[in-house]
Amino acid sequence: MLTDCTKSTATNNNSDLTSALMQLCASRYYIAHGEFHSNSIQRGRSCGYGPLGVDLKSNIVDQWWISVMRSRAQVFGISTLQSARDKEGVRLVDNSAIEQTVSNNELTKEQIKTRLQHVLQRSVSFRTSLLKGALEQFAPSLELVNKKLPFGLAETGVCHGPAAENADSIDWLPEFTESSLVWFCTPRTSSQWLDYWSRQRLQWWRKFALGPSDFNCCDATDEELQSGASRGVKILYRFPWGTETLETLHNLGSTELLNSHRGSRTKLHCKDGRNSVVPHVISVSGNIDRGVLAYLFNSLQWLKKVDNKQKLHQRQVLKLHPTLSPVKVAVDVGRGSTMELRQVCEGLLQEFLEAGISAWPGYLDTTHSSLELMHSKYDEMGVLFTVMISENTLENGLLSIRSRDTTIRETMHISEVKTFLLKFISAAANV
Amino acid sequence: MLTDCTKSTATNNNSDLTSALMQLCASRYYIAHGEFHSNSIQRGRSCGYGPLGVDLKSNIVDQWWISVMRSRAQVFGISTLQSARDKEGVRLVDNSAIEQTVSNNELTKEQIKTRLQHVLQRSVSFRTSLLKGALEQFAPSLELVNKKLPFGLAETGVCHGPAAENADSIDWLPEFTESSLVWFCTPRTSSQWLDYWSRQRLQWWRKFALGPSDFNCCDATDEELQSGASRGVKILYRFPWGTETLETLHNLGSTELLNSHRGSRTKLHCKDGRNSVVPHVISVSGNIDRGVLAYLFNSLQWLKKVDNKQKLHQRQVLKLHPTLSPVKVAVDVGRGSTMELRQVCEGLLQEFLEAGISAWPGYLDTTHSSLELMHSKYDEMGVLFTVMISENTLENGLLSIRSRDTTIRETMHISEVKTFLLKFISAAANV
Amino acid sequence: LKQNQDSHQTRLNPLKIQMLSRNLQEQIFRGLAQEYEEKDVERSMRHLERHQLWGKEVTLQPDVELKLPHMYGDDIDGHFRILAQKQSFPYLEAASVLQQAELPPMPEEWAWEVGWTYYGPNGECRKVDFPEENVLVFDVEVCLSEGHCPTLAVAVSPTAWYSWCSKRLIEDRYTWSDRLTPADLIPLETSANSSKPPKGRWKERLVVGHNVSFDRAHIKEQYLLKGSKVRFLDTMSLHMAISGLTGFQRSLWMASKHGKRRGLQEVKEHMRKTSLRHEGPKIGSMDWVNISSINNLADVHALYVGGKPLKKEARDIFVKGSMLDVRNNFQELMQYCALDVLATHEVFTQQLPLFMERCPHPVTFAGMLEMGVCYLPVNQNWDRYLEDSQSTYDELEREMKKSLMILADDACQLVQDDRYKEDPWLWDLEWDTQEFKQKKVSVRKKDRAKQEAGAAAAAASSKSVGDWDEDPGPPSEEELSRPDPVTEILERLKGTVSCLPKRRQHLPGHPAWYRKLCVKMSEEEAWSPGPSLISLQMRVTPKLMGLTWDGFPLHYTEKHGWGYLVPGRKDNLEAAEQSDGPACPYWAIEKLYKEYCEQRGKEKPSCLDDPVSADLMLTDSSVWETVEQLSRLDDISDDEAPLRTVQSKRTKGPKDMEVLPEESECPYHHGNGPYNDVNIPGCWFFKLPHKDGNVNNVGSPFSKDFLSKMEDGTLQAGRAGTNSTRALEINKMISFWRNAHKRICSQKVVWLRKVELPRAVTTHEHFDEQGQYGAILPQVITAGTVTRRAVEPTWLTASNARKDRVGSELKAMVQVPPGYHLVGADVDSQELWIAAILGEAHFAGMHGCTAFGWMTLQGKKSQGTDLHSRTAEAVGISREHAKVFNYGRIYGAGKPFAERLLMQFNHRLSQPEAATKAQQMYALTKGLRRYQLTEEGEWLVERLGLEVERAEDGSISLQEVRRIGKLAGRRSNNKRKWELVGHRVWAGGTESQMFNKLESIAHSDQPSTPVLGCRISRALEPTVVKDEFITSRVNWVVQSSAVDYLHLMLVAMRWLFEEYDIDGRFCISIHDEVRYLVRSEDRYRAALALQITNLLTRCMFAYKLGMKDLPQSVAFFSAVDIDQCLRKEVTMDCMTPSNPTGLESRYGLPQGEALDIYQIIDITKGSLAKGR
Repeated sequence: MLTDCTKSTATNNNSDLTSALMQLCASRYYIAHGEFHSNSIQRGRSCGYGPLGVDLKSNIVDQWWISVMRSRAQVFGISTLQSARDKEGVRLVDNSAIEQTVSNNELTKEQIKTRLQHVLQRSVSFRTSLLKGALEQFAPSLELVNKKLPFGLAETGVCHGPAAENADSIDWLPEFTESSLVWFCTPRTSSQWLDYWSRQRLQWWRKFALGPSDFNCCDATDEELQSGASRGVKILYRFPWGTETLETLHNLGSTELLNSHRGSRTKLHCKDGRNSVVPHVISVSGNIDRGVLAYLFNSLQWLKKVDNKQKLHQRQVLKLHPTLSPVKVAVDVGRGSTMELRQVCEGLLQEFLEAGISAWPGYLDTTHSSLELMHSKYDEMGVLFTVMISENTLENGLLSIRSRDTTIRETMHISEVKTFLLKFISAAANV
Repeated sequence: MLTDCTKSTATNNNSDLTSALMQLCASRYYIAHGEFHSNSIQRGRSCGYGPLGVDLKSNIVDQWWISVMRSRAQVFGISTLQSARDKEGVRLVDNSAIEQTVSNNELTKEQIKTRLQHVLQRSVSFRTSLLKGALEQFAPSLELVNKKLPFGLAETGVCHGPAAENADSIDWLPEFTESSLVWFCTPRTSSQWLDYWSRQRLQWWRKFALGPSDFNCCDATDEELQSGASRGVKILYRFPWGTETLETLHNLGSTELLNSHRGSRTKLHCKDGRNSVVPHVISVSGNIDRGVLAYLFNSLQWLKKVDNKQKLHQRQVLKLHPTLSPVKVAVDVGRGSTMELRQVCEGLLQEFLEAGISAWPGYLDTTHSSLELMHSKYDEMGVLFTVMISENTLENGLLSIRSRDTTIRETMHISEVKTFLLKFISAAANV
Repeated sequence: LKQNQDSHQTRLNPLKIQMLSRNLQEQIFRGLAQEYEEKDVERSMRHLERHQLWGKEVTLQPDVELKLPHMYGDDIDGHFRILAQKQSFPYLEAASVLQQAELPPMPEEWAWEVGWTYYGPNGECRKVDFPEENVLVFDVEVCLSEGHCPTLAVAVSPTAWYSWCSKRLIEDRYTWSDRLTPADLIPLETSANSSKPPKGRWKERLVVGHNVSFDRAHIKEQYLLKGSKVRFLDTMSLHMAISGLTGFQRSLWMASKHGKRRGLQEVKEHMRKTSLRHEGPKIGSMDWVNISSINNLADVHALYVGGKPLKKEARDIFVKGSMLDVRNNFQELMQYCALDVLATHEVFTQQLPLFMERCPHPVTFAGMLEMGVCYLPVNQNWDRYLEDSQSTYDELEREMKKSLMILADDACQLVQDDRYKEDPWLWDLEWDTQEFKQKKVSVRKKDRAKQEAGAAAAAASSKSVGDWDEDPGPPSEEELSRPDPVTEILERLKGTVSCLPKRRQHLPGHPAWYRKLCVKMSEEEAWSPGPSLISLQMRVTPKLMGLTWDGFPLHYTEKHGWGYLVPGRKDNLEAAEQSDGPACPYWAIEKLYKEYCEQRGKEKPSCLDDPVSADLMLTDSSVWETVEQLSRLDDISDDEAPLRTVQSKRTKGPKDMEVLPEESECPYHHGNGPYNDVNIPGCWFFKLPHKDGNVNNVGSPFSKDFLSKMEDGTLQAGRAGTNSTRALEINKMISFWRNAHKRICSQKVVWLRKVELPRAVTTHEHFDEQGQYGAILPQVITAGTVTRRAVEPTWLTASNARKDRVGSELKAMVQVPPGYHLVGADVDSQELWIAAILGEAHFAGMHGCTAFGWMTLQGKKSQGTDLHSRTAEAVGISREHAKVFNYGRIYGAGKPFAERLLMQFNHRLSQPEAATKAQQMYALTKGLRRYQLTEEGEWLVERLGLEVERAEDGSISLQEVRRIGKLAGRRSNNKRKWELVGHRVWAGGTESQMFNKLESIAHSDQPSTPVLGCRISRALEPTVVKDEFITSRVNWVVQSSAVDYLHLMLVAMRWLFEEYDIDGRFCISIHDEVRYLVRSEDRYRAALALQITNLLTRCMFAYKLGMKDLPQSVAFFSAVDIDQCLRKEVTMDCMTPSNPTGLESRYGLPQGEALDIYQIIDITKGSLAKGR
């Protein structure tokens, strides 16, 4: 009997599930080893990513861009700086200036203070969100669309903070990758656009989910609203330890925009039919790092199975969506791998890479493990297909290809694998 | 009469060329408006990018990844954090802690000093290059390849600094995007690998250039060598104001690697045949922001032309390589644009976007300018093709498509444009 | 009895029912007063007492003081006659001109020109703006492949022919906008680019067509919110009123005329029954076939006109062809269209006198004209709704499919070690895989291939000598310039593809059942990965989901459809050893059931309050459709049952069941079975229950009949994973949109430009320049059923918004333009009241004299004295369920229907239990049959000297009839048959009087509605159909009277709007509900008008039934809704999955007002006059 027990065990033993997944992520090259990294990502911050994590994250970011850029003609990408001389955000000052002050024993208390104040004035601030940069780019961007609304500015990038309240606890400056779409529209349509983007974004998150119903949205409570926002929507993911916000959408009205342009309304005027209006701002900002974790949790499937010896196994499969899956195919060799087999592998791998299919050079690992162990490793990595080259391949070009999702092995000719994979990946993007 | 005078005028009037290009970049959505941004990028630092700049930069980054990842099976991507609690890099401390100290009038000089020292100990450091992160990831990565050499770790990301020597001049913390490949190989082959990668990288830069001869390479002088490096190679671009380094390759030996793992050799041992060795490190690091500027200068072409009224015009064309060009096609309408024409444009644009062809919604701009002005705008943007929808299109489905490089207009059926563009772009990638 | 202080007007009738306030009664009945006979009062009191209704406390309502508008005529009937005549006069006049006209000759050649062309009597033709005559026969044709835009049209007036061609037909363009504007439509009253008639005067004109609402939807001016006075007369509706057929008759008609649908099960059954029943007097009760026809023009034409049949072949070009095909056959198609016009005229000429004769009251004609101009205003939210619903639907469907695909993928893992053999559901799937085939190659070829591969290998090894683990260093420049040996090997290996057969096998390594769910790779374009062909409808799906019924795994057999396996059978275990099919893992099924029982603790008590399944939660008239369907399956209409001794026994299993040596019965589970011909070792097979009776097979456990079973957990997904449960949930959510989206998306919206909107809209402060304003003209067939009820597939059947149904906010998307409001109301329990008042008139001629009537007027939910509570209490079912029974019964459904319904609501009820309950309920309500003896019978009784128990009216019971029959048979020698009984009546039930009245109308020589005197369709008159279709005829009395009710309201409203200058128009009528689109400033006056309309209409009913008074409780609408969109309750926010935040926050629609008569009088000061 086959039981999918993701949810049932999950409720029983949430912390087990969490620790199992974090363990798997570290051992299967998603995140860097170490408590620090696993804690970081669980708190919705960036961590060191391993090769698979890098690809997963960049696949998510790519899909985000595709979805916001391709969905509407009027979305333009921008890129702003992380740091600025500013009074907002996380403010930091240079060590060396202070060191100099401290080490100089001849200074009086007052001199020290003056120097320090001087230093403080030259502090650098790091952005805590991408919103501000986009608002600053609003006026120059008006030219892009000839003052016609609506339009949007999109950006993804690293943000810092928020700085810890308690200065003592700041033992590192948290960083996370934010995705931000700032949408400018007429006041008349702003609440409709908020609905539109909420729906779009939820759909997007769900599109790549194995269990879409774990992604949900709800209205933000008044306390949660960003300053100046009249309404907010949160997109949530149900983690084993509770729901967390993946993305927030706010209808900010025009206050923030006016603030960022020091209230000079005329510069901000846009067309709405025959009228001239100061646009309303919808901000759509997501935490990509938390998104990575959500997809990892969402796609982890635990299957109990009983083997022929009546032993209970637990198979862990990372059923990531084919589009997000960092490795589409692993190339491996059977037992008794000879030089020739390896070269075939190398050739095949090269062919895959050139076609843009991300492939895993499993044959490089020369430790001989059982087939079962190998498959469970690839299942844990979320590898879609495993191609096995064997002695047989040298004779007739036939290889075996195993699917992660069905665990079934098919025989295929070496000349047809690439086409199959390309077709599979591009077709799976639409499912 | 048509004269290509890029070079001739360029040598006469370098600063003119520079300011013209910077002007064009700002007005054609490559970089953000303002002296600050144009200065930044000229000094090899990140600046605020406009929509076209974002795309150009990300196209360059994508090509970089493709070239290092697809070239060899043994390159793995990683991602490390920008900041850490560390003694290296740009060190910064929290404003607020110092502010508290300064504002507290009851403290004695000594107390202030102690407090400040305390604060300094909790300083955060920002990375100035990606090398260190990669070296730290070496040991965990060994598992990936079962301790087999060679292999590489690749990363692109924002770095900061270097901090200005003179504390007074630090009016912002400079940032730039680095591309880094750290290659681990046997000491035996390290110098061969340095040569190999130098050749590879130069070829790569030249591949997308309009004038490849402006890209060159030379050996680094001893002073320029990074600490611990036995040899270095620089890839240079000849800017109007002189040559600048785009990318540096260093053979770092094993010192840095040992340092970063506090000398525990055993963890670092790799296989070289039957021997066990501590690998040598080749670091290949490029400045993407400067690369963006190099390609912009490289592809700007000034053409003089005389119109039918015998007036002299100067046509500026940004002949970016089709692969790098941020906008492949602009969709625009002729005069008397009706609702229906716009709908056709919208449909066509959607089709392009869905096929992954980056397209410009020119029809959104409702100010009617002359055809000539429109084309020169698109030429300055480096748009490969301009598709014009007219009344005619509604009747028989025919539209006109103009090429940036030939300025010739062809008639084409609306159902065939997408395929044509896809073919053109993919074929141009191999040129 | 509570007394109201201010009671100088309060009047109670002798039965303590509060009547109209004195002032109203006097104004309406012109001083006539109701008179009461002592004995009638007494009889009524006794009747009420018997049903425990006498002496209940009643609360009084405040009196209503209102000055009614001046009324015409001698009495209220006269008033309505005059109103209707005034309203329909110009149209009726035009109609009679047309009827008598000799049409001019049809043109030989049609003009190829955009817009209208006029063809004069002398063959001249010229371009005109539009036909100007007062009456036209009109027909539009649409090339369906090009969307909704009209393609061509033909019209004829008594003096000339006209043709119209669209721009899209004449001009060939690559694209056309898909948005319709008035400019794309056919003008009938205005010139191009104008929305005003010449000289600014709209003329009263009449357009005649067959199914003319379709043609109307293509006429430009009809989309204007105000103005047009054109009215439409539908020859299809006229036909329905004269000779229409019931739905069932239509299938019979088809069978008899065309021999089509011979295979239709029900038709066959009916044929068998009728031939059986009429073995006695041989009267061909299929006579009606010859005096009616189905609705299409060709058949209608054949019926009324006769002669050569119409040719309809050309129609196919419009249906299937392209615009090019239309162009190529232009003359021929014009001709076709013109011939239809001609035929319509011929039909109309015959119909008009027939219709006037059969529906003589002028209100009927006037009401039908008004019904023909429905108008639904919409705005930009319509598009948004379509988009939202579709995308929500798509997303949910994708999610559902994805979960199903995951289930299929996961099931594949059972291949390993043959674990599927132990799965309670999947053991009997096809698990075999295929051998991977290679071409048979000759040894020589094989050798060559081997050599090639060998060479490749050699090439490889020659290159690399070193250790694999050694860093070889980078390739030298030399190596880079040479072809890479690695690719060389690969290329060579690729060459071996020639050893494979040309065609690739389809997933040979996967189990056969899975293979069937996947698209073949070779089928190029549309390939999609994984088991993408899976759907809920497939047989494998319930098994993959692990569905259980009361804890037992579902199982499918060809013969019995879906059922389930109950473990514990022992008698066929040995046989299992020998069979070679897949073996049933009965131990796994046992384990499954054990787990289920443990989880449940103990058996859930049979639940009485299952939610009513969606298809029964319908408006009254759609219950009728269900009833009609179900009652068709009744063996014999139940009133015959007692006379014949055919006692329907519990349905026996199929014959071969008895072949089995011993009948194995399951000791612990009762259900539909076991069917022991399904010989699965260790298990009994039970069928899933079917709504139409257990003999029927269930084709899919996901049909909407099982939705309620899923909700109550009887049917659930057995596997622990979320995928199955979620799929079930989604199936429920998308059911509405899946069924309705085609109809909804094809609603034709015409968007209006600013100049085409009334100034009241464009100058309103909420007018939005960027917004869109338009209208949908629902294609209502004004008299589409035999009861003359209107028919329309989308709006008239739309259910109300439900939280878990995508797109069910449909109705609320009808939204007013700024400056307007929708004013409307539901007639409170319309049909119950009509039925009740008929019964009352029949019984004692006063309001509230029958138990049924009393409950309708005075019954209270709180006291349990209303009809539904009473039934619920009597039978022990929920009130909601009781409602369905009550309506069903009143519509004429019999006991078998009730039985089936009972079992459907509670599948754990056994057949005998259900039968008892049904019996009980019918005895209580409808009562028992009693019989009047014939003369012969009376003679016999006297001759035999029998003591017979008689009721007041002299009727005797069935037992008595049988006794007399027996005695008569015993005493008389000859085998003579005695005609003992004649007239039959109902007695003893709360509704007996009502049924007696309905039946007496249905059985009368010329059944006609009691109020407006409309006769029943010729195809249902007793002279033709004898005793057939009784259910339909009984039902017709109430339903058709309800139509009279509606027509009366429409006429009265039109009168009040005109009389008091209320700026508004008729919008739509959905069954017992009317809506008007009214200028906001006039909305309260319109509300008052609506209340007065209801008052007058009810009084008209009472008056025509001989009562000169009306109970206060029904005089006014309990509430008039003043709202900005169409919805059931003004407070409903219509949240659905596609409208998750509700109407108010998503569409900015505030709640409307629901005002009772007192509030309205308060606001309007009781005056309809403008400018209070």
